[in-house]
Amino acid sequence: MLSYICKRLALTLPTLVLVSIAVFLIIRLIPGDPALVLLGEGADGAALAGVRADLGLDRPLPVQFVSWLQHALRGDLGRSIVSGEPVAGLILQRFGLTAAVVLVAVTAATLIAAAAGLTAAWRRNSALDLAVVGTATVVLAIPSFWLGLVLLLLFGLKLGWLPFVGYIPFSESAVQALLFLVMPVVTLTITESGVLTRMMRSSSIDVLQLDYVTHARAKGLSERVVLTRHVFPNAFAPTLTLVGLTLGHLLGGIAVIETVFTLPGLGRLMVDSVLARDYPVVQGCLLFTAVVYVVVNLLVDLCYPLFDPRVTAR
Amino acid sequence: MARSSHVAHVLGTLAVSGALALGLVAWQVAAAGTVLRARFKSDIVSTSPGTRRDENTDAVLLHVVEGLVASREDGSPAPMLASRWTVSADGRIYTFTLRPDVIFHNGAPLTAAEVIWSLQRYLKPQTRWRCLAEFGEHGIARVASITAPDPHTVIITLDRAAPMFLTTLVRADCGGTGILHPDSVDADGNWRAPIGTGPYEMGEWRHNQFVELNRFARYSPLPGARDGNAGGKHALVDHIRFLIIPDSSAARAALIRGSLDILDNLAPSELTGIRGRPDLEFQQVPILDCYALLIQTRDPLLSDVRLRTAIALTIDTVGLTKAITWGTGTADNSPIPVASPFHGPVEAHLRKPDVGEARRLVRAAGYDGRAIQLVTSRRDPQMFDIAVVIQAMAAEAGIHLQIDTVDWPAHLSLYTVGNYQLMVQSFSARLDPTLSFGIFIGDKREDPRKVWDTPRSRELLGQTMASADSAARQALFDTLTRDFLAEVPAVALFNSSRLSVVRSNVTGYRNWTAAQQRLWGVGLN
Amino acid sequence: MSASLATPLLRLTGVRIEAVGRARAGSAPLLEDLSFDVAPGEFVAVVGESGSGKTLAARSILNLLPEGVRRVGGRIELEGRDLTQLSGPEMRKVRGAQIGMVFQEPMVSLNPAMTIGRQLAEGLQLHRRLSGDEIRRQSLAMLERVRITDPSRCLSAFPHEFSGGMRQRIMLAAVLLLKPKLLIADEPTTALDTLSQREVLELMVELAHDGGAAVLLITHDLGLVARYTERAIVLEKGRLMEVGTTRQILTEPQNPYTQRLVASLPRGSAAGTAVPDSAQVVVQVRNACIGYPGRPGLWRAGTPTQVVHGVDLDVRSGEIVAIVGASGSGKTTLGRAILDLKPLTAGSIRFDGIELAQMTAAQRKQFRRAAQLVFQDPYSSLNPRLRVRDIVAATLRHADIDPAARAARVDAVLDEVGLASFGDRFPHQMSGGQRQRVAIARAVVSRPRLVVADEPVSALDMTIQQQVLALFRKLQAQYGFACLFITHDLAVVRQIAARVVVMSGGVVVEEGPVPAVFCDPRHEYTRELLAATPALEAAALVG
Amino acid sequence: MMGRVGHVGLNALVGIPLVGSLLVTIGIGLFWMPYDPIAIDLAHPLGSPGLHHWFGTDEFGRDVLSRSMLGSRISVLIALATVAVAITLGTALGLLAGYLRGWTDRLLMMMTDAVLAFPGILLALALIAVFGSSDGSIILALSTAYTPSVVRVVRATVLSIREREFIEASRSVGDSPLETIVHHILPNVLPPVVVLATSLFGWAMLSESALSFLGVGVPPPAPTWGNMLSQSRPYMDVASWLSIVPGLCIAGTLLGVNLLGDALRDWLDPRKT
Repeated sequence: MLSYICKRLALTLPTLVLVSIAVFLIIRLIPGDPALVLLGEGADGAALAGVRADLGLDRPLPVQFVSWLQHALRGDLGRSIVSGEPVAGLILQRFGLTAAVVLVAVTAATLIAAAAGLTAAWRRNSALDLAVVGTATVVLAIPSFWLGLVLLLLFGLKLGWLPFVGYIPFSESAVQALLFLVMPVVTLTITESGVLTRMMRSSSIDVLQLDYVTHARAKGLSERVVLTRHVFPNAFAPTLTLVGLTLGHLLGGIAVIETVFTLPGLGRLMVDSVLARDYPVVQGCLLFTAVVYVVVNLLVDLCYPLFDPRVTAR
Repeated sequence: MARSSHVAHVLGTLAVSGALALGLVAWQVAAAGTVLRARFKSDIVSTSPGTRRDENTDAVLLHVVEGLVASREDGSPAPMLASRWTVSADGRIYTFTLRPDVIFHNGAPLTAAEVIWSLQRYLKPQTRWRCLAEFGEHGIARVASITAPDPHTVIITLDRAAPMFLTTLVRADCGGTGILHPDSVDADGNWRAPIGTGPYEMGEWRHNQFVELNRFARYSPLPGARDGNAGGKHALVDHIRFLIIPDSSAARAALIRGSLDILDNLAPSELTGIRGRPDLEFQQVPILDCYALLIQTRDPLLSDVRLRTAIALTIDTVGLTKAITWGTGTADNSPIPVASPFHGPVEAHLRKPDVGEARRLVRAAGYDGRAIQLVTSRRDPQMFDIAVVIQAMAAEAGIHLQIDTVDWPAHLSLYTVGNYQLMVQSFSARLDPTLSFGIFIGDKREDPRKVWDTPRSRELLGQTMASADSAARQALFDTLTRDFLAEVPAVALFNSSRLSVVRSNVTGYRNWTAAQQRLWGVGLN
Repeated sequence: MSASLATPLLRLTGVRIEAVGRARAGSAPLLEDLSFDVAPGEFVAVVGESGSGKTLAARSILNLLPEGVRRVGGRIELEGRDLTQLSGPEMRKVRGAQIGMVFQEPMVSLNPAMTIGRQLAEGLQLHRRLSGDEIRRQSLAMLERVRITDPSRCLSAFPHEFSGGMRQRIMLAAVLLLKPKLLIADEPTTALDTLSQREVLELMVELAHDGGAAVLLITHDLGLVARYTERAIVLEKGRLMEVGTTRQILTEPQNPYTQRLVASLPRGSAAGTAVPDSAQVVVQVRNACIGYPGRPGLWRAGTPTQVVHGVDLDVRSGEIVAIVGASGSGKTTLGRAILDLKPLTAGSIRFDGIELAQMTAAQRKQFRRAAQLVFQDPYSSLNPRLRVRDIVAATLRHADIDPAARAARVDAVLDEVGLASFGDRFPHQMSGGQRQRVAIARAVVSRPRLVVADEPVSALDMTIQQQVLALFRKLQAQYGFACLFITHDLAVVRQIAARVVVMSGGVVVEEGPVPAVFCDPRHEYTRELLAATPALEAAALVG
Repeated sequence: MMGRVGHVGLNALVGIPLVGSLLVTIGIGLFWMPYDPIAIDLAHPLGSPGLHHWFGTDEFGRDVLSRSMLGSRISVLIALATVAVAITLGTALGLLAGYLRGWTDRLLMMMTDAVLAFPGILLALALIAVFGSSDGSIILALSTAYTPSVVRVVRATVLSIREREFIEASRSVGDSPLETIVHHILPNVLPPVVVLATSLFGWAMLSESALSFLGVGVPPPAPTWGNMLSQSRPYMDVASWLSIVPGLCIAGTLLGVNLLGDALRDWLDPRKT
């Protein structure tokens, strides 16, 4: 098992290096100069050159890259050009929030999808099934930010039940923090549950037609037991893969949702840093998200045998 | 949440990107004593005046440090740490007499030694003082020497006469050339914290959350009323807290709920629902900024003044200003802002839109309908909107503009190298008309940012710098303005207003043309 | 009928099953007026081909009909109690505890996500309410009964760790652990090879006798009926054709359909005609060794696995040679190698005297047309996106004939295989037998000198098998190609081949003319294989 | 099987009118729109829906109905172009990876992994920043983000198909690898790809609107539903129609396309009898 993990991680190293180089080049290909951003419209050439030298941006690109990579390998992602804060700290601080929203939302979406998809498949072609499939299909068609704005308008403004923008760290006030997170989490849950429900329903339909389900029924097991013990684990395995992919992507930042709900999350940090040409932050964030993506997918693969023991036969 | 109906009423505008919560937290953990809470859209970048800076940084530090002189409301220099000064007949030697009663935040008294140390520090290249270039080869003058015949007198000798010397020293982006105690840096010269003489001293700075200033109890204000950055500066509250709230709807919600006292620098569209509330007071002050359409006169197509004029003639400046600033801005085709004392009848002349004439000029110029690129960005909503409106207006005369929306860094880059055909650009407040024209006039080879590169304009601009006489300068500015309208190197569009809203229990808040938040003399009921 | 049985264990009376839904309204029922009895401890077969409704009949007993199918009439009594009147919970008490069911596909009838132990325990917990220790004790004992090595390890293992035969034995264990009065076995061994099939069925008989359970064996294989059951019920297209003792049904079938079914049993002497030794050798295999590359590691290639070890074989022009063996014996691999679809690791294969590995491009082009392949699985061997005409024509893609002649040739071949009007259909619009005809047409359209047929009839029903084999014989006689016929079924061998080669573990264990090998098998493995082929026995019974 | 028949009917029953009305709208928009969708009317900003402007006007007094009509054309064209590029490129690479396997496969998988490891929106953001904001760079950015998923689907399908016996049959009659791919693998890869294309179309449309929402969408004054939505944000309370109209347009179109995709999936299923 350990050697498998090591092998998997080793296989992803080239990917990570590729990602780093790509990020490094792309961000520098974007027109715009961080020094200019810092100094503004009236800055003179000498001051610009000075700031560039301070930031090490006057060195040749390969030198900059190697130096960045060397530091990154030692866990030092450098400091933000804009705020001067260490990038690693910035990322972790923002990631905590994104991770909280994403994990809660994806868990909720998975639970909803598992229950709704399984039930719909079980009562296939009934009114209930139609309702589930219909809702899931409609949900798929709604842009997440539009949904977010509508929720904000409804619950934040018209009804005033929930605080509508901003975020309070848990360390400051747990209750407030939770209240602020309700709408982003709900939005993301709704958005993500559409695909997962459809996936769960179709794999449940496939599993329900298999002999071992009939066999379980032929043993005299009740429908509840048949569904939870025999259908669910097998139908859930493909959904789990999708959950993993979803997690991997969402943990990389939910820029749009964070924008709608003004959450200082990782996605927003990345977008803002691109817009400010804050090279170290962009590089750090993307490297970090790539690692997260790889690790999440690895974790999902490691969880997979829980639902489908055939997979352990590597 | 109890006041949901209020919230609902007021907060429609859901522009988004920030954190109200951070502000609320900051409010909850506020220190004892009275706290005045204002808002910044983004965090400050350093605590060192005039070096690593932006507008917010300037605003904070002007509460903490003071220069020898400070700008009055009208932009003219007034006594601050120097009680008076004299200028030699040749205009080269400035002799400042320091006030005797001033002490630094660390308790040390102000003497000529600190002044000389501070000025020399600014003049060292490694300090990266924003205004160092003004005292270099191409600037207003070089500093020949700084001496102190006695502890209360400082003599600065320049290599040539420089009427702009004091107006430069007071500039906010130069940090007001604030005088610092040498303990502001450590033994190696690295920056620690500003130890100044201002009415407030630097408090806690929590990144992306707030910047706090504490009342400096032993501050002795000048007599008289507040006047720009000069005059009587009174610390009326124990703490000033600038909350970092990027999102304006969050900020407005905070203001309405009472989590914020002052909301400055609103975009016109953000006023929806705030204006006219009884518990809020709305202020609108015209400022010295300038929104303009820059034209690259080196472009083969646009080097033809007829086409440039045609574009200008399609623009209904009044209509555009009204639509884009929601009636808060003032149309102005001259580079000199309406609020400037130099904005006379010549400057007040507005170009009459004339689509028919524009069409004639377009034909005369032989324009074949090819797309002309118009660069803009969304740094503030107005810049983007201007582009959309100009595009639609130009289309009426058959001029095909193609909007290229880039992000702010790219916009700045393009501006800096002059790589565009048309560009919407905004310029922050310039206190002196020379500076306002200086935005446009210059040698393109040396500085590609300049759009107006004619020997005559450069010559006239030089003369405005060398002269100290108001009437003479006015005449020069009038000539420049007429040329500017005729040659169309750019189309000045409007000056906006600084829009702010304060809660009605806030006393003494007043915005001013320099558009920099100024919270001394402001108290709470 | 069956009035002699005083108190039947199971009695079906007038059972009728229909498809539900608008589209099928008014169409014929899937099962019509089915009535039969099963006495306690009796072994009864329900015989029929695909579409006969035999599986639906079995499932309706437990009220486990698939979605979209409904029982609309009739009574199903278990010891006089009408199961159709039971509530859901009451029915669940019957399932498993009184009636057990074994399914066809061992690969999908055990839950892949649960350990064997939990799956065995489930029924016991539900119906017997035993303690954990007792459940474990009984499970172990039962696994031992079905001859699973290391039963305690088996309890914590997952189904995928076992072969098909083992899984089917575990399945039996799981069902019979509850000591049901009736065991319904739905084609329990169709997916297994000859030897495993025998093993599983013998076990089933043994265990059923031990527990006194009656068995309802659902099958299409008359051989199994003859060997294992006392009475048989014959179904065709949802209708009851005939009921009687097994002997009656086999020896004196009354119903025309039953007669046809019985006639499809492999009988008589070898059908294939031997060719003289002087006939030209088309394929000459010498000391062929074939391996598969192993699973490659991160940095190095894997170690190859040898599946064929030094095989010698000659196939002469006009001759049908059968290769017989269990799965994994290397017979399929050898067939692929002869068609140059699989490289040799050692040895040589010559086609018309030319070494395969050293053919020139022109020779290879020639060879590709002269040597054709017919696959086992008519579902996977035909491209589902192509029309039948195009599938057949694809063989001629590299032949130098003009399009008109090509189309004519394709039509002619389709006519020969009895599919003249099927040219525009897609494979999924055809039955299994029809698809296999397409596969044969595809092979013979290029007038090959050699056809390698890899289990071409294993997936077909008995009567269809007969038709396809007859077609194959006809075409072979007509075109005179040499044929290598790969199969696991000795009954088929006897109907088609003149010579047989028996393979086991990658080597040839026995070789000779069909009559000689069948009457006087020399090798132990051949003898086992012959003994385990029930169709031969049934055929002998029929005479 | 019954049920599926019923479902196909329902999917198509709702999907076809939705997509149909979209196409009709685009078609009408080619010849006629109530107003010039680009002309501004600074005298009448934020007009509510009424007789003259059925869907009201925006902050520059432009007719929302006309802008939605033009927006439908642009949004759909961008989504279609994105899908076309991603599908073509992804199918080609997926066929290569799946059929050739070995190092080609490993290299391609590494590259798709690398692209997938980027947060999609950010990749698009960066690419658009590099190439400038234009229809072309949006299509480029979105198709770059989506191609890897196409590669993966195609590759997986090829891997399962290449084990089927008819591939061996193709080889046994002497087909070259290219012939096998074109005649036998491609036709079997297309149905899942067609179904994937309908999903991609939806994702592309959503992403285009998300990019506009973040401020880097299709350059003005061309309206897309996404940038109409994004520009409506400040006026959500005073002019709710500005956000409701494009929001419903996006949702309706995606619903229609997804339903058609479902219908297509059922219709293309070779298992159906």
